[in-house]
Amino acid sequence: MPDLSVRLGTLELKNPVIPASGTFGFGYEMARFYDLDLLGAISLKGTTLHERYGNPTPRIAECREGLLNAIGLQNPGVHAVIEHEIPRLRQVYHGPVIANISGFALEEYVETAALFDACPDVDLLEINISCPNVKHGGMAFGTQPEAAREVTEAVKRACKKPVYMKLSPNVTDIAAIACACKEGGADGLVLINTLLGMVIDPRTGRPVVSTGAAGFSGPAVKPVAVRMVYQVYAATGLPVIGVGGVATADDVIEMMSAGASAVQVGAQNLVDPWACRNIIEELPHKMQKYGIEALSDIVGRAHRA
Amino acid sequence: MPDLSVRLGTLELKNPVIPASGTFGFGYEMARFYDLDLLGAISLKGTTLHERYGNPTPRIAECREGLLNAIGLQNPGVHAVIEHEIPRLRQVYHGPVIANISGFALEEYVETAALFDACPDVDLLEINISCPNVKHGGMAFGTQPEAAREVTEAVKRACKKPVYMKLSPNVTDIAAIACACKEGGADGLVLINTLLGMVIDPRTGRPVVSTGAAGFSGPAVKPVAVRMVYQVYAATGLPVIGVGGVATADDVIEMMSAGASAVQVGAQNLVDPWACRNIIEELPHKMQKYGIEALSDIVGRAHRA
Amino acid sequence: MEQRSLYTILENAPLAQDVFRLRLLGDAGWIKRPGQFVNIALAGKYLRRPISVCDWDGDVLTLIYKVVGSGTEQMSRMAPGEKLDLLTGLGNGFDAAPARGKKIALAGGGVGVPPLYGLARVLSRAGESVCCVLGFRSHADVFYEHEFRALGCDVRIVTDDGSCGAKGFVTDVLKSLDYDYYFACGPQPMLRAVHALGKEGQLSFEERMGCGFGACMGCTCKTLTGYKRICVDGPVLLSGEVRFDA
Amino acid sequence: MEQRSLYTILENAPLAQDVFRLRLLGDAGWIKRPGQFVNIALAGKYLRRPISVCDWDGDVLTLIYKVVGSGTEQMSRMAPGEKLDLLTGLGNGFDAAPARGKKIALAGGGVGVPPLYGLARVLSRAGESVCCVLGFRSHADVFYEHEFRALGCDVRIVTDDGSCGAKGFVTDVLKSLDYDYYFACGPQPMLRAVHALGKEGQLSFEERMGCGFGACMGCTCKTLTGYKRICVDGPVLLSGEVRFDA
Repeated sequence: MPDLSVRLGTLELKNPVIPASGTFGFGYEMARFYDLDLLGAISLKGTTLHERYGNPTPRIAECREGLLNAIGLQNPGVHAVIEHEIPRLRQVYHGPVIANISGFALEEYVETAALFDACPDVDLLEINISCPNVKHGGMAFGTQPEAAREVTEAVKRACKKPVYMKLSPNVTDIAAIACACKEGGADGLVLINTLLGMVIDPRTGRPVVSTGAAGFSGPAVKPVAVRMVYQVYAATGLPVIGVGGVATADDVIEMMSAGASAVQVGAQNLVDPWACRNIIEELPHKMQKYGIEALSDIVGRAHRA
Repeated sequence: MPDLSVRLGTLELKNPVIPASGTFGFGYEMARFYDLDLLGAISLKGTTLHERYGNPTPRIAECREGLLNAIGLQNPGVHAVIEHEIPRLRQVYHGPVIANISGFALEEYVETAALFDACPDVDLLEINISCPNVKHGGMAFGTQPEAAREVTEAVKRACKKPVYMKLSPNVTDIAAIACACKEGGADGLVLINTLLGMVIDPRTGRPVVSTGAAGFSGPAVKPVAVRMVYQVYAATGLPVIGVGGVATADDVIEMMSAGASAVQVGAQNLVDPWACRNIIEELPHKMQKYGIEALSDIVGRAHRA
Repeated sequence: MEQRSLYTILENAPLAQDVFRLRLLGDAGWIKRPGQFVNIALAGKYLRRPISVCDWDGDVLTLIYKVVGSGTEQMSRMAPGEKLDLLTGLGNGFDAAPARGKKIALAGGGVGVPPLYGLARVLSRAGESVCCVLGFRSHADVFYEHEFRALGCDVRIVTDDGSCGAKGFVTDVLKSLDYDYYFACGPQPMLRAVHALGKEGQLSFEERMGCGFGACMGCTCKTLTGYKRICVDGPVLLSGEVRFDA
Repeated sequence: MEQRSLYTILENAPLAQDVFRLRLLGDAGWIKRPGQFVNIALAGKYLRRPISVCDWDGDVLTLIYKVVGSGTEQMSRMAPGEKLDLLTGLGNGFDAAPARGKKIALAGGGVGVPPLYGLARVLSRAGESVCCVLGFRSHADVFYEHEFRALGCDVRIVTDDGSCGAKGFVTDVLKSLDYDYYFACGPQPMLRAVHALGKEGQLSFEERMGCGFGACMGCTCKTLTGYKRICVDGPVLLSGEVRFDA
């Protein structure tokens, strides 16, 4: 039996497949589709200190092999997440939980992260410094190395749990941002968040999504994600959670070969709610076909000649 | 009859459809597929001062709705292009010609551009400061505003013909690069060049293309291209040639709505050699359907409320 | 737990201008209420297309859709015998209970009409008397007038240009009727106008969706009872909770 | 000028392990030489798949392809009656003229064997006597042995494991033959080994292609006579111009 287990630092996952933040709600609504305990971990919907409605609709546009979204961090706020959402998830899911944290100021990041840090049901903190859909909404922190280092440092000081910084691909030099996070003490990195894209309706000549530009994800962006995971793995050596366009077991193997220790599945959950389960079921067959005994062996193998 | 004509500064095109550099050779080989005089203009294969072989093969990888390429600026050098390639093209094509120029140093850009500037068969100079596939191959000029301004200024000083700077999308702030080119005296901008991507073979765990990372284009990248054209149009007001994932007449209308005065078709030529002709034939039908009388009327309409 | 469902096309035929009726063979046992919807996967399209259920009977589902873009255009070219991958069990649907014994009006506009048909059937079978006001752009767009009549409904057709039935808006006819509970489905301006008439009722909304099952928050709207995802908390909202100002 | 060509599948059947023969109805008039190729569009795949022509007769094209990835796997599931969109007229093909009257050897490996069949037919009909060395991995991979024999060729099979014919490499058998002109098609190491034997001949190369018609320079290789695009200046190169060091 092929070994699917992987490690994120000291955290062991039974397999590398994690539904990405924002594509799986707070998890419990997905229990109607399959047994969530199959998953390697779950990354929760992005959470801020206070409740947010997010952006006006339309928030969604379709494009070739992907979609744009401009949800704008709709969430009930960290207190409600800890009091209501996580307990509801725990009724149907018993594996590792990743809290995804956004903020509009350094102090907000720290306060929200500290609350999750104190929540025994949370295993890992994913700090989103890359949300493209809200003004001053994190992406500024993710496009300047110095700002990225500062957020990382401040959150690390306030938290005991592993801190993973989620990076924006909308930058000239992803390795520089990643290295800055490493300097700030990050335990790992998650990449990529969405590319900034736009879809215009040729009929009306107007952007489809209310915000104009919006976050672009789906299989279309995978080559950019794989390239950045490859660069960041080489530049930092930190554990990387690879995300961006993963839809099949082959995609998981590709992303891990580039340097990812685990993989998040995002957009694909929206069009195929069984995507993660199917990938987990397909992985052993692909491993056998390619002669891979343990998935953890292939992390970063694209760097080895 | 709908009016398809557009303007790039003082240069008038009978329609906005231009095969993009690197996807149409030097044009004449495509005459086996259709009458090239249908085209709005032709952008030649990227040319350097000296002959170049380019990168080792494999230079090509497939991905969802697109491909990676790492040709590496294979070309016979500017002298051979002017003496042999352009005369051969002129036997089968009589419309506007765009010379696409790459370099490894400022002086090379200037010397190559000046030679094309003196060639009566060339109408517009497209300065590629964004090739991702060669070391020190232009992309450095396209990711630093100051460097972009310097190249633009130097080429402008040496040339009388319109100078359009071709920009890389692999930057944090495309508007800043575009504004720097404008300050340098650019007559217009061409965007986007390819995104930097990577495809890894899950079987071998190794990158498919010899260079590892390579230039990613095709319909998959269109949302990024449209977003950047939108931003650059707003930031500079310069004429923009929109390129990135255009495959249909609707895509042309979308790109022009974002702010493009003309549009280049790239990857699609490779999988459908009749792509440009088909788009030109489809445009009047779409214009009629959407109530567009003159294509030039819709340039930048996404910015108008 | 829910499984991916494949349906076989029995019929896919034009019903009116750009409007098609799709009859599908497959599981219809998941339907709890009229007004629920399915989300259809199409080859080469990344997102699924949400289409409301018009009617169901045994293992046959009837959907009515309008060709509005390349996805529905592609769907309209599919032939009987071909398979469709549907996500099912989506949406809350209309709750017939609060209307029981009341004077019921159904107000539908364009492709908002189909889910009202399944509702009308449920209400008729329960012995309720139903008046339907169905609005279309023009005569060529009208469909299901006779089908509603066959259920015993009092049917009023309204068209923008008066080429069939009354000329004007759905609300022009609706406000002349004597009703005390309504169900409405149609474009946002129609729903707003119906809501503005002030009676009690239920309104079914449309919104661009990412998933259709509550995961992405792509279709959230503000209501007086909090944020609601049109896909799982809706598409049907109560008149008392709807906000058109938000 | 060249137009897009649709072909109808007449047959798409397994021939050996993971190897299929595809017979297509449509224009074959464009073929000037054996060893030319077509570029096949597949639904959902961005790039076309280049496949060499095995044989042609009237308006029937025969292609033989191996399932090596999801594209060819998808192709293998297509049924007779379905249509394929082909770019045709691609590649230079083998030039039979310089071999006239010589002792000719054909050296093929795996899916490099099919284009040699069309060549063998042309040579046989011209009255040339042809010896073929066909290499495969194992017995289950062997195909077209009898078809080559039926053309009157002297056929030698070689397999890596000796499960059919001789054990070893194509060149192990080739070097024992008396020939003074060769045509070779197969994987790069085989071509290199055949070339190293030093006789005069023609070699057909494979490379990942962007377009197949010379526009993208994706498949360029260095030769003693300059840079050559495998798709239009090849796939067949002369032994005198080939460089394996570049």
